[in-house]
Amino acid sequence: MTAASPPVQPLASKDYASDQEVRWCPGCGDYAILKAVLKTLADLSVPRERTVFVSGIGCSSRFPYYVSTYGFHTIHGRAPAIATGIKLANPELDVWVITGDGDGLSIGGNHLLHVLRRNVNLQIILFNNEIYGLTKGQYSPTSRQGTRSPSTPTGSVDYPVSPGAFALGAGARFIARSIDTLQAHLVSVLKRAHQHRGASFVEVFQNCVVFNDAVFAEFTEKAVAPEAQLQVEHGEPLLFGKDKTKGLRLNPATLQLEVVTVGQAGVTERDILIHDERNRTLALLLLGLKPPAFPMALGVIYCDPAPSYEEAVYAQVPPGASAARADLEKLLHQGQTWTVAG
Amino acid sequence: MTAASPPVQPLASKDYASDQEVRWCPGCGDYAILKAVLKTLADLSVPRERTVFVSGIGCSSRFPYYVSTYGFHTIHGRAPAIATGIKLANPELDVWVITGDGDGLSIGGNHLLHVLRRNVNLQIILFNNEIYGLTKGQYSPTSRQGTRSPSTPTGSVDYPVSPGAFALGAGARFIARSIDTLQAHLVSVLKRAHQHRGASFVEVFQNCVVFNDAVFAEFTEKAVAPEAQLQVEHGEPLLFGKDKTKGLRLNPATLQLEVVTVGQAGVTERDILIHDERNRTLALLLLGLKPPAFPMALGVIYCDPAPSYEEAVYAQVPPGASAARADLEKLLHQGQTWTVAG
Amino acid sequence: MTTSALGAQREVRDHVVIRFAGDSGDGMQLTGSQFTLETALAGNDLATFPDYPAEIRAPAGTTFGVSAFQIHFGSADIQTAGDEVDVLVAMNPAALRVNLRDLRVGGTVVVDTGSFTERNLAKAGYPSNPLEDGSLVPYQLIKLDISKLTLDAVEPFGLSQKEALRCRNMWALGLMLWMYDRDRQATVDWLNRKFAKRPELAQANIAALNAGHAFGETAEMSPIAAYQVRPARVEPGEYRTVTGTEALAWGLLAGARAAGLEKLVFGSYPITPASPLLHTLAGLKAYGVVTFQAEDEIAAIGAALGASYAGALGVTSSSGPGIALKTEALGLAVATELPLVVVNSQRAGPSTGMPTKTEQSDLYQALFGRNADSPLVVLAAATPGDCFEVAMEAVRLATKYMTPVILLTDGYLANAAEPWRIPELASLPSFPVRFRTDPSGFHPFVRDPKTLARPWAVPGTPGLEHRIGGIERDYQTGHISYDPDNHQRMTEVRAAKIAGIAQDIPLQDLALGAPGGKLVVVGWGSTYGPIVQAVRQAREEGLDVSHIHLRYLSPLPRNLGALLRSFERVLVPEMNYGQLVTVLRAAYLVPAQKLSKVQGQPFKVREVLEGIRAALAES
Amino acid sequence: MTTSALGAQREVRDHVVIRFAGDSGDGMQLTGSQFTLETALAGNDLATFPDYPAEIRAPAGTTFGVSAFQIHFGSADIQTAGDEVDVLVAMNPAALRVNLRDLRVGGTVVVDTGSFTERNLAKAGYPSNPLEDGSLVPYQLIKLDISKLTLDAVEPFGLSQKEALRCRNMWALGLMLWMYDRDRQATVDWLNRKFAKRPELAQANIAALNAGHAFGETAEMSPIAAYQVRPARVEPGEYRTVTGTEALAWGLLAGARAAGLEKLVFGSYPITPASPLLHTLAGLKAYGVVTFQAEDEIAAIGAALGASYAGALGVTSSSGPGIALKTEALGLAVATELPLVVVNSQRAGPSTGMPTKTEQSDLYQALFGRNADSPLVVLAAATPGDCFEVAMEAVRLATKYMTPVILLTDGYLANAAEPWRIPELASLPSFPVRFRTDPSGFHPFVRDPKTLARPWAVPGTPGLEHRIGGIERDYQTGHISYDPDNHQRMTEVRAAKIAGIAQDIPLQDLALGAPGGKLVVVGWGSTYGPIVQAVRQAREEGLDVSHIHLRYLSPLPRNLGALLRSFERVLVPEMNYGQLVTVLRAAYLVPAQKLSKVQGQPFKVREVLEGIRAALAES
Ligand SMILES: Cc1ncc(C[n+]2csc(CCOP(=O)(O)OP(=O)(O)O)c2C)c(N)n1
Ligand SMILES: Cc1ncc(C[n+]2csc(CCOP(=O)(O)OP(=O)(O)O)c2C)c(N)n1
Ligand code: SF4
Ligand code: SF4
Ligand SMILES: [Mg+2]
Ligand SMILES: [Mg+2]
Repeated sequence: MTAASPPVQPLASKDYASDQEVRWCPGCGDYAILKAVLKTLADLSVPRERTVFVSGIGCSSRFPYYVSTYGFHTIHGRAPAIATGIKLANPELDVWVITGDGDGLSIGGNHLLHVLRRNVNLQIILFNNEIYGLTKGQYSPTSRQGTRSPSTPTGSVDYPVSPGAFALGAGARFIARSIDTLQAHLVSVLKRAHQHRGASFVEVFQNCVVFNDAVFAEFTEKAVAPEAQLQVEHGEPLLFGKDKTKGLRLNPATLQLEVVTVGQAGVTERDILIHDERNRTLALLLLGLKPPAFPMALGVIYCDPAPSYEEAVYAQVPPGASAARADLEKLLHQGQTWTVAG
Repeated sequence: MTAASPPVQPLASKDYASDQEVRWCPGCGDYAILKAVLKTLADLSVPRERTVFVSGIGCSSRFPYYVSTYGFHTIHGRAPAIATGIKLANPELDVWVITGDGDGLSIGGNHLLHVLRRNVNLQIILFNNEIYGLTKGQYSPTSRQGTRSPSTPTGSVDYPVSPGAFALGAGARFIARSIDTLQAHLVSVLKRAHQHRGASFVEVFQNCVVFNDAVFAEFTEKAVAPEAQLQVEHGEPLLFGKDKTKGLRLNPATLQLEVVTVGQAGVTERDILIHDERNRTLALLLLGLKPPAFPMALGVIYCDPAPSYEEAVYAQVPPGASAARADLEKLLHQGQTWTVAG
Repeated sequence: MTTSALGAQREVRDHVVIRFAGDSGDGMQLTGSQFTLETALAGNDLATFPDYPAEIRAPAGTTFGVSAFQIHFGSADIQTAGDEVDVLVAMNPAALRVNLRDLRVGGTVVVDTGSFTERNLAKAGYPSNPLEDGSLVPYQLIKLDISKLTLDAVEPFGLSQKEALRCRNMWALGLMLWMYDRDRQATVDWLNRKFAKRPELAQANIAALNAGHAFGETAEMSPIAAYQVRPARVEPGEYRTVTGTEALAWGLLAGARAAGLEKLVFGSYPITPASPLLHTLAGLKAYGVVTFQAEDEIAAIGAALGASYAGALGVTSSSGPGIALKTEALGLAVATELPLVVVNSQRAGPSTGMPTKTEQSDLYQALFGRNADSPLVVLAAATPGDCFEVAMEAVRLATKYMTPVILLTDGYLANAAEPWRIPELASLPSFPVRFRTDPSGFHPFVRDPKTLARPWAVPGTPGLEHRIGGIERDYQTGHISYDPDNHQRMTEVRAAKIAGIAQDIPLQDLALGAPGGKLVVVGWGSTYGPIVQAVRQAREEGLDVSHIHLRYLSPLPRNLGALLRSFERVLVPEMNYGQLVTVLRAAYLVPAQKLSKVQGQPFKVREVLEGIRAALAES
Repeated sequence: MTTSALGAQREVRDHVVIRFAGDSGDGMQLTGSQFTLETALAGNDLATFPDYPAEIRAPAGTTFGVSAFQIHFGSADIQTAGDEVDVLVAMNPAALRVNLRDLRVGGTVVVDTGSFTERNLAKAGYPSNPLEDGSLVPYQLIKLDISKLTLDAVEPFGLSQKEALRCRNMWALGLMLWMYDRDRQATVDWLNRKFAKRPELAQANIAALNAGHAFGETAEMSPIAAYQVRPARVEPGEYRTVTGTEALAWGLLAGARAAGLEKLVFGSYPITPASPLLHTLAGLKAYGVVTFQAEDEIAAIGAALGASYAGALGVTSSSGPGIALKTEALGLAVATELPLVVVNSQRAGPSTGMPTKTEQSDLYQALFGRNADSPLVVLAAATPGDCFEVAMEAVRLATKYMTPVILLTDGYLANAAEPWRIPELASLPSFPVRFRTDPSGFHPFVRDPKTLARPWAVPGTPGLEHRIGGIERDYQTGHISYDPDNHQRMTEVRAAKIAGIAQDIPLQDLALGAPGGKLVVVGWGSTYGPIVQAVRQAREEGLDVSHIHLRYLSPLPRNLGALLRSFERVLVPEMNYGQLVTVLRAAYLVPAQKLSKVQGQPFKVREVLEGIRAALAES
């Protein structure tokens, strides 16, 4: 049969949206992230049939229902493990893991550690709203000390974990950050994540209007954004501020970064650190910056590719290996056998 | 009653040993660690009745049976969680968590993350033999790539996790390292860990003679030790080598450490970095050093104390709070009530 | 007929079911709770059933964003939230659409016509306006532009339109309070407390409340019927309303107090519908309660077990999927014989299932859901107030017998409220724990000959230093033992310890009826209400049927077998696919039959009644 | 009496039990395995039972460091590793001390006198030397200085003393091979392969082997009795020995092949006694097997489930405590209706229990150990060879019915070996899977009307893009649904799908006996051997008893109830505290009685026989 295949139409964002009604609270940052992901998929023209979204449980983890690719809404915290199995069964599939600060860093911390360490080739988007949205607002491992929530009426006392620092410690080889409302930036970060071979980890600051509204306002509000955000680009100086005159310099004595102003106190652009996304030390320093003293570092903070887990797994598999065509005869007869005559 | 209390005799190492026969393989590094711990307890004269050893499962986790204090041999990977409960019930208890590279970093990775993040005041000793001893030699998350084991007959493909880097990423505030056979050093490190308020994390390189013999020989063998080990001391220059002429210097361009020799190529002691155990960046750099190109950093690599979790928890508890004496009358009658006449 | 204060005629009703329904953002739960409080204060018996949407805050006006609160109150014993609704208050078209099916024919429906816009009708999926197309003819329709009436009432307070409309619920509440002749003072007080920092909001809400009330009083043009529901005859004493969650939290604390323990350490990880227990206990720091929001359910039970080991009352709580994760650690609690209370607020499954919907399908898991032979105690609470007693009993058994106890509740019990007579403290049981302190002859696993419990030897006690763990222990010394006969003996003694508890619990009684007869209905947990009502009705109809309700599921009461065998038939209604029925058949070889409802909702009285009739018809 | 090659007289024996015992470092497992191989090659039927110490390598010479390997072989059907030992080979005092209790009176004990030093006697806890204090009088004692004889034999090869002494086990093996008239060639070949890189070690070991053999042949001064055990009459065909683990691994692969699946993805986390399955499968990469050593049991089942979702055969494996951790994810497999095989190699519990000891106490967990109503298939293997068939059947049911299947084995089956007739490939079942490819009318939860299975729609297939998850799904569309009636319907269909499998499995047969009669003994799993032997013996004694052995535990075979009811009594021996017995009582209301052994060791034939006699005496 040689039926002509229909002319290929480029797919648009809307073609990647499923027919299911989106059920987040009005105003939730998740809508914006969904929009950015759909745009990313469309811009990259990914084949829907080879794309799988895998999530755990949480408001954020409802995500797969809204994308017209394959989707698996699994159980709380376990998406990385399930995604690893999917990749082992079929490394050709393009897998996105959607998780939250609770799903990925509370119950799912161990799987996140190991999927990053193993460097399974997939994209992980962690929606960080510093709260448990779905279960109605308890504090999460990323909540700041003193967070009042139903489970911490007098304020939380735990030190929060930094998703980026955790990922770095886990051995992640791609760490990026963006903000729900920063559409263009988010799309570009997601494209980089998709392009990266191996596990790419993207933390998105996501506003939960209901239980943790404006918790990131300090650096996401339009008015303060230029001064409070540092959008890093590989090979470019670490400059920020409205006129890009502020920059980061290394203090070699303290091994810390400091904010300086180009043109002041003898500082020139040559004093400003150049972003090197392969530098792990720089990544640690950038990930540790906290407003208001420092800008929040956004963009691809660390990217240092290495062979992926499933590549290495399949490199050990002899070509043509197949269970369906397994030579059982050979297997069952290997070693010592004996024959009893009839 | 005013009975005279018996004269207090200082306890010796042997008084901290239990009456149970020690059942590790002959030659196992665990014996040396046990010896060092017993000596530490004796040197510090810790009260046996207020000391608790809590472990998971593994050869290493048999440890509590051999100490004459309280001991709880729990289940695989969960010792940090159980220890947290012990501290919450009674913050006065002095708790040691004993774990292995499998127990603490494979199944137990999440609990280790959170006990470190919360900064519960206890000591964690991770026996790293880069193998699962008790289950007969499968590779572990710290095993190097290419490790042949019963479960990886053609060599493991995962990238190993670095316990120290993981702890740093998790937010640990005390990270130290030592070697089973380095008795005096190990004892001094354990004392520092004990002294530290908050979660202290000690990785001990431990030789499993049966399943992973000599895996650390590269830096533990007597002959190479001086060149291959860097024993760090707060405030002291990072020098090593037989004559302490080798040292570490920061390359500010690459943000990496480099090995230099004092007296060569114009290098003087003033070029050598001074160890600052409160510096997180330096800690990352030191933890990342790997033989043979670099020495293995040992000792207290990072120590930056902050209030402990249970301190903060109890700071929120009104004084005199007691379930036994709870004012139930008040509790049950608070809010709206009404009376039905008899 | 009686007359209200102003002389309006009030019909007397024995009992009434009202459902408040609106958008998640409309404050229906608060409205229902306040109506409940005023009704309790009026001396009625009552039961409530809050029904939340699955989504946190679904888009306004959609059917899946509808939130409802049902209250059943009356002058006689009220056991369920009611099969059918007498009065439905629908704040928007979606609320009408979702809830109308439960309104009895002839029932009253109050709607806010102001919200029946085209947009809202479309969102609710109404092709035509039900207020106009005749589809509400079977009901008494009360159309009021509550939106506008509220806006008028709150006008003086200068609120934004959005804030002003938020007062609609208070207007509706005011009307309903008038309709059933309830006071408003408690609500006024509550509003003043709630909006202490924004007095204009308090005033506006109070104004709306009063306006709704006044509207009823003065709606002379098209008079609204007014009713009276007389106070219930109940035991004298001081009363309050409690949800199952509150009663449970207080019961656990009362248990720790009765045991003389300094601390209750509660380790939990949030999960619907168990989280409210965490929230409630988190507020009890001043009473010696320490709450720990763990990283996951395993850490939660681990911390609770560690706390028990260290001499506190360790408690953990979750719902089915989270309990699944705890089962390995629960085995450690069985093996090390430490006290521990594990609360399971059951929800619909399998897997994630329907988290906001109730079910009682984790009985198998509670009884059998661990590796190896690992017996423990399983209890179940029957009503919100019963949670208090059962929680105390769980603590008693856990500490006296050094054993984990699973306490089963469910999503319904967790959220439902009922009036509760506050117990006299002196009447509460007391069961002080004696920690072991004497080192002489101490071995951690030497048992009390009567209870078979091992001593509770707490770290910090000089001379009792010892090691315990999950590896099998020697019967005498407690040291690790791989001895074959010892393992047999330990397995037997673990089983005997739990089985022996049957001697220390009450004989099973009948909730209704007497031993012997055609049929006994056996229930457990939150099905108590519908079963007792159904059996009562059946008996009134002259049917030969009794009711047994089990609090103790492991061990079973020692007279249960004889009791069951005294009946010709045994019918077991459960909100699962038949679990207790399996247990009873296996234990007593009685041909018990199941009556299964797996719909995420409590039984209706009618459904149980039909089951009873069918069972009797078969015999 | 027959004569050996050299003319020595050989007594004929029907069957013999030999146990090799020594220090963990003495190579007893290898010795036993080689004896097994040579015995299998000699045409005997056989069963083995390796018994490892709990410690990896406990201090040499201690009792807790003793490792033993028992083999039972004979010329008739052999079903167990034997109740009592006929010949005990004890390489040191500790081995004698630990194992003597199992030697039958009159049995033979071979000791290496060279190891009976004062130090070793003390380590073993012997107050005096048993070789001299008369305590071995009831046995036939063969005292040989095997140490010295070995050192002499290997002298030419220039080994260190330590290495030379490591050949002792081959000397002992040589002697035993002579004693039972076995060949040595397979062992020689194996030694040459094993020490290919150190030929001097191969030669020394072969020399020791030959020396032991020659010693028997020539010990004319104090002649050692020689025996003959004639080949068993078995079905003709090609044979090999298999352990349960090997048969299981190959059966899973054969299942994947029969289903036509490209890949078998095995996710596991090491745990005793399940790890050997991971090790075996890790060696089968060339056959399309991908193994994944996960970070924990949850990730292991997660990855297996993900793999099944993506179109591979997902398999996971563990033992009780690890299975406990998998139960939440197992619920997801039930809810999403994906094929999955979960192997549980059971061990003694509760909690950590006795990891190296066998038990079958996780049946409750398999049947009931999940939250909510979550039915699935449970199968159990009876013998090492049976693992192959049961594994294939597990794959068939998992893929045909889109369901998780739990396959129960235990520590005994995992390690025990038996001769196994290699099946003809053509005789194996074939059950090719058809992935869904047609987009027209596709909904992920629309069921096959006959099997009630949903389609397997694998990512990568154009036009079938869909979303699944653990939230309740609509019966028709598969979309999220909170509809009450839908949940009831889905609960019912999930149950009906599993129950319906009863139509697709064989009717239950009797292992021995016929329907009707006084007593039936019902077993499952690895108790098959002792039960079948005991029932056979009882029947030979003229007792009226039959044997039913269950492979299918959920669903139960459809004729089982009628079968059980045809007997007056039902006796259920289990290596647990009574679990299947509960299931049978509940399902069929038959007064089944338990016969429980919880000692970490298989039943002895005698123990079952006593149980049978007692049961019959009662009636
Ligand atoms: C085993 C288990 N434990 C707990 C829960 C309840 N639960 C669902 S989502 C969630 C936390 C969600 O937080 P996060 O991942 O930050 O997602 P968000 O809702 O904030 O997007 C919890 C605790 C569950 N579903 N399963
Ligand atoms: C839930 C559970 N899973 C698996 C095991 C089996 N297990 C026991 S110890 C161990 C690994 C031990 O490795 P490690 O922590 O490195 O300790 P080591 O023996 O090397 O000291 C495993 C997998 C178990 N006991 N429980
Ligand atoms: S609760 Fe928060 S995170 Fe969840 S949908 Fe609503 S706004 Fe978004
Ligand atoms: S197996 Fe390894 S780690 Fe375990 S006791 Fe033996 S030598 Fe030590
Ligand atoms: Mg969140
Ligand atoms: Mg290890």
